[in-house]
Amino acid sequence: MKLFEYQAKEVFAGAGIPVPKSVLITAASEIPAAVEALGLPCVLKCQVLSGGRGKAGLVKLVHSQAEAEALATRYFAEVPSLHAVLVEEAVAIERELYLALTMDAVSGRAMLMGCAEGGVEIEYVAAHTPEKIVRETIDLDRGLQAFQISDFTYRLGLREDALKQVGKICGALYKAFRSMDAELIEINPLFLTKDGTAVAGDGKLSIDDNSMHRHVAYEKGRSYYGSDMEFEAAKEGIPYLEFDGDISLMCAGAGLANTVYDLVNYEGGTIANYLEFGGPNYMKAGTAMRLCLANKPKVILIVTFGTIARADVMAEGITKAVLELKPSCPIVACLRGTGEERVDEIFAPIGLKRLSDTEEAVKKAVAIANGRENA
Amino acid sequence: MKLFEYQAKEVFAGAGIPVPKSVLITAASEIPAAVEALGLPCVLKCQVLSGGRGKAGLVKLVHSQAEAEALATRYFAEVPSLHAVLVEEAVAIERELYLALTMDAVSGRAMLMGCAEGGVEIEYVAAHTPEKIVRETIDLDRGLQAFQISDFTYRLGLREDALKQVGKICGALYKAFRSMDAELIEINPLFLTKDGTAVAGDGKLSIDDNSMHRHVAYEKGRSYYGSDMEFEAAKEGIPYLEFDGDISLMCAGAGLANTVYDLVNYEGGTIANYLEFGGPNYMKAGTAMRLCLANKPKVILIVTFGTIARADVMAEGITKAVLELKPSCPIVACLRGTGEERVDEIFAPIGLKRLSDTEEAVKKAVAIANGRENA
Amino acid sequence: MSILIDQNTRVLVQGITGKEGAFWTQHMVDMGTRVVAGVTPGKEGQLCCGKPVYHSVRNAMNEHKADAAMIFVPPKFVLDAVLESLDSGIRLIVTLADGIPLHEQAKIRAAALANNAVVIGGNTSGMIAPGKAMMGSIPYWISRVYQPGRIGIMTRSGSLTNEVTAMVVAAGFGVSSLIGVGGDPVPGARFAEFLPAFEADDETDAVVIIGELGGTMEEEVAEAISRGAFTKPLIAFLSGRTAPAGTRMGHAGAIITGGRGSVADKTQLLESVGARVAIRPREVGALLKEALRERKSRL
Amino acid sequence: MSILIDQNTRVLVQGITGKEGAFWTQHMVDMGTRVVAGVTPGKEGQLCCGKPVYHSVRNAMNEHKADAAMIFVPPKFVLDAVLESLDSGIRLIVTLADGIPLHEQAKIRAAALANNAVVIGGNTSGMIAPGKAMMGSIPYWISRVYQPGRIGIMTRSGSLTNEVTAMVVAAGFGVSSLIGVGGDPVPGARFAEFLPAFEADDETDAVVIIGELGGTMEEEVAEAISRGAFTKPLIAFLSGRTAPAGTRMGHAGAIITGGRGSVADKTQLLESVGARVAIRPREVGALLKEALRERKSRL
Repeated sequence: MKLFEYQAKEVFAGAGIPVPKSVLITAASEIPAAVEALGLPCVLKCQVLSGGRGKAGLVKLVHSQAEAEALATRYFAEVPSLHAVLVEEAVAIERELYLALTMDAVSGRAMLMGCAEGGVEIEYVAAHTPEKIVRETIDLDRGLQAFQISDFTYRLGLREDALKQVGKICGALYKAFRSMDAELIEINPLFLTKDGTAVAGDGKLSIDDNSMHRHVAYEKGRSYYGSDMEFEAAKEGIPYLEFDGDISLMCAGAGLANTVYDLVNYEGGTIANYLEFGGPNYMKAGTAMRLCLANKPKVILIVTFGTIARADVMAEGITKAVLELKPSCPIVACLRGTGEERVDEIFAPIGLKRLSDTEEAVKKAVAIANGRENA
Repeated sequence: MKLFEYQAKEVFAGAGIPVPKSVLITAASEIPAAVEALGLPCVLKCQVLSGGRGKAGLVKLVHSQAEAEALATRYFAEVPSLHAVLVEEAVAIERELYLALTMDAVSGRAMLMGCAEGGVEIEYVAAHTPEKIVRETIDLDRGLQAFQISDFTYRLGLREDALKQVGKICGALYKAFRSMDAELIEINPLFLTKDGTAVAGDGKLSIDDNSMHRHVAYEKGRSYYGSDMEFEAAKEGIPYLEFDGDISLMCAGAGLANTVYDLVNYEGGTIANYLEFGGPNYMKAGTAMRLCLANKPKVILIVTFGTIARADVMAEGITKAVLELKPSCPIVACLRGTGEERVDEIFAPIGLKRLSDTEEAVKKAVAIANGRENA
Repeated sequence: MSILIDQNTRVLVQGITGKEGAFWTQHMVDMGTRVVAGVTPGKEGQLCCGKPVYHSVRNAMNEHKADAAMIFVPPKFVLDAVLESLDSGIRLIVTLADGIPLHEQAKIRAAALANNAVVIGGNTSGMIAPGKAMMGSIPYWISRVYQPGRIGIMTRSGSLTNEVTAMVVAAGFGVSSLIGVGGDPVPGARFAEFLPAFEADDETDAVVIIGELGGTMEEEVAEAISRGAFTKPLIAFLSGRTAPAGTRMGHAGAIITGGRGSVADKTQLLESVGARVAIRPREVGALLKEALRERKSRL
Repeated sequence: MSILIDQNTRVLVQGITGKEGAFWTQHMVDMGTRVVAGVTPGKEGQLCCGKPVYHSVRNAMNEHKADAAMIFVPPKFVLDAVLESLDSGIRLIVTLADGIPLHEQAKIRAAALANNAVVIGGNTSGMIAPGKAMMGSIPYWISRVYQPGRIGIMTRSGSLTNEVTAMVVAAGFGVSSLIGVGGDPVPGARFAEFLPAFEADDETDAVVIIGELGGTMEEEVAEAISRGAFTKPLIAFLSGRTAPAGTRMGHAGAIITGGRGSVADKTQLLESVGARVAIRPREVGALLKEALRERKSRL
């Protein structure tokens, strides 16, 4: 679960990482109070989860209350599903750094990463000048040791007081990483201010989805999702991604779903949505189909090759869903695996014929979507 | 630092280990309120640090308020340096267990120990039926794992609910052991009550002296020591033990001090006190001598063989102390090591002659103490 | 010879009395896997699938020297179960659970490395040496997939494994050993670590890896080939070739981040060291034939 | 040959610029110890005792491949310093500090074991191979104690080491290697672990251990002798023979608990495996002579 910047900064502050003074507003009318509390100039930052907010104009420095009010009004009117704006004091910046923690899959250790150039897109740095990224791996049982922090900050090019301050932040960031079960925690940029202190300019924190039972205070409301349907799917625990195309995928297993996604693209089709109803969701055919139909696809393409997720059980669910939802678009179904021999019989009431070859099914779906074939 | 039972139980309660309801009293006049709060019968437990309180009559069950008042009055009047009595509810006991955590020097791991027979002297069990003691070592970085608790409690002979309850206590005890920097934490006995719950009947907790900077809330007042002089010595950071004999030891280094202690005994002498003024205390000859003189020894025996703790510096301190304190008893001084060649010259003003052989010095001190020789 | 397990491997099942544990243990036994005992705390003395149940792995190991542990416990107990088997000296462990907390995945991986152990999973259906032994929830009865033969298979996926392996079998091949390392971002074991065993296995002619976007497992395979740790033919099928960057495609690890992990990059790396990469599942069979023919002509 | 260190051992000093660090490093250098560099955070680029100072052990190790680390830092930083040297691959470490928190002593010991490293101390004055090298704060200039020779010495004490070693030298012997494992309850290294090296050292004829009440180090020595890991003469002097049970005699580890750790028991065990135990320090020399004579007559 990705947190909003203001939530990440709440975690930072709780861990002892300095953050700018700020006021979170949910309407433009709250600007005067915010400006009074923070002074001018100040920064308005849209609380959205997408990256590249700066480039998209969703973070702006304002110099007057009028300017702030106008900007906030525009943000709340124009930015899709914006629920809050963080108003922050402007910080006098001397230097910017990058600092992040993630998990290193190869070693099974946490990975502390830093770069003496913050603010910029770290992925660009990683791709083009990887030697500028300083790394330190951390044994999770033993924790981040003082000598590691000292060496890491030194390699970042820091000295004396700055080394100590950033070192403290590394320690606090690691504690937050562990206590939040984070997959990623990032300060980019970390400001070194003109008066010699280190302050988190931005904050990203993503909690591991498998650990949410330890973080029940975070409820993932509508504002965390790009669309109503993605929100719906998430509530059902169904992996679901929305796109602009014609073909709704209803597949079992991420790998197979991705393969079908690729094959559809190879064949010149387009994806309306990616949806997995395998694993624990294999009896949720009705919900899955409802989510697909909301995208008004030209065809629903079902591909499975399951074992515990039995083909016959999924066929029963699909049959029931078709009878209930009466989809107006055709369905192409390629079901294999345990119980596959019963599928045709189960499909009989809805007149669906089981295919057994994935490519054949994809080709058929694309042909239908592109108007070259009827169901 | 050894904690009193009531302090150990405060730690237990904070860690989630069930303890009997109790009231701590510092005067017999508080008995009525305690009895009202706890009901009858209840148990009066003298808060002293020495072991074997049961055998010494310092823990007693009382059945009436009058009995309680009489006992408390007697305790406060008769038990040396008693400052508090813990009044506890009486628990209906089904079984007693032993549970403790200490550090295992060989593996560098914590050692969880248990015995299905609690209450008895565990040292007796360890010496005579060691197979009855169940052990589990714990990696300090990784911590106590659930599977270890499950296996440990099973080996203790526990099953079902008792296994789970004692298992929870093991987990909590380990957390307390770590957070308190304990060298020993012990529940003996751990009651399994007739209504099926587990309750800590007694509690021992000893905090590592090298970790006291992390536990500054515990102040080691007079009540923690057996005598005023031991309290004084501790305040000075001087290792000091009081005995009943004639010869005050002032030695540098624990090993050498113990050796001199042995040699005095071999020669038929007796020890008035053990005192180390080596290491960081080698410039505290004055304080050390004052502590010795408080025991009215027949002779003070000084033995050192130091390097950083220079012989000449110690000799200077001794000379100054003798001039100031004017001890009425003779002094035997065997100083070796860095600067030893200057000692005789430094001792000149007080007429003391440096010896250079430990056994010779011991023999001389014993002879003086036993009246066979003058200084 | 298969790698890791065969009909002689003595398997201990942790969580044997649970619904999933009992169901799949029975299948493992039915297929011929040598299950020697099970563990469920509090159920010592019972029988399950005809096997004695013990309170703890230590108790079980006192009676049965098991070589491998099969773990059927819920995700949040997996770390403890893995540490318990490691504590008793077991150095081959399979865990299926989908949903192990990330930081515990990492601790499992670190513990595996520290103990020189192989921990396969989580988020997998396990591994199989068709006709010999199976640890996990693999539908060995689907004969158009789990046909014994001479091709080693390693996979990050579930259903896609069936899809691709069926293509291998359709091309006339069979499977020597199939290992599902699982779809978690920090799996206990990684593709490249099994290459030396496949290299040494005289019943394996070639290896197929079923990978996907994200992570570095395929890159590590390329690296292992480039340093000569594996010289037999290797065919890869990688899903997510057309996936948009920065979007997590199903598996938590299936995401292109920091410009790394794209299928295009993985393909280029693998091909640069002589591996063949199938664009579609159906090409795997043809590439296998081609690679084996070429190797034969070279030998 | 001495064990562990000699004039060729490349020593790195952690905490070199501190008062104690600079003082004893100079002594180490004066005696001939090959100190190659020092470490003090924030002081990279300085010189101390003529040696280059680095910010971190990693930085120092990039320039100087050290074999051993000498740690002069306050007690609460010792664990970190030990882990830092271990992290850089150093496997011989000496730390003197008295006052390391017990739980950190344990972590140091566990880290030493996990890394197959030797960590000597804390609460010791270190070790010396007289005439060759010294790591610590040992007064090598006291010639009636630190006389080169053919007797290995291991000790839990400080001043008592001078007392007993002076007796060894007075009897006409000298010291090959002297190792102070320190007086902490959980030292980083233990007597018995050095016996194989003394056994193999052709410049050591016999070993003297200077032990005390409490703990199990002397018992482990007896155990090592009984299983044949050490066959040369071994003489022990143990302090605290008349100490009352349950009283902590100076060192935190010097206490008889649970009926274990008495000097009487240790003596009995050691004598049962053929070691000789001196009751008084002055007897050590005579026992050494006797043992060496006996061994010679047997060979």
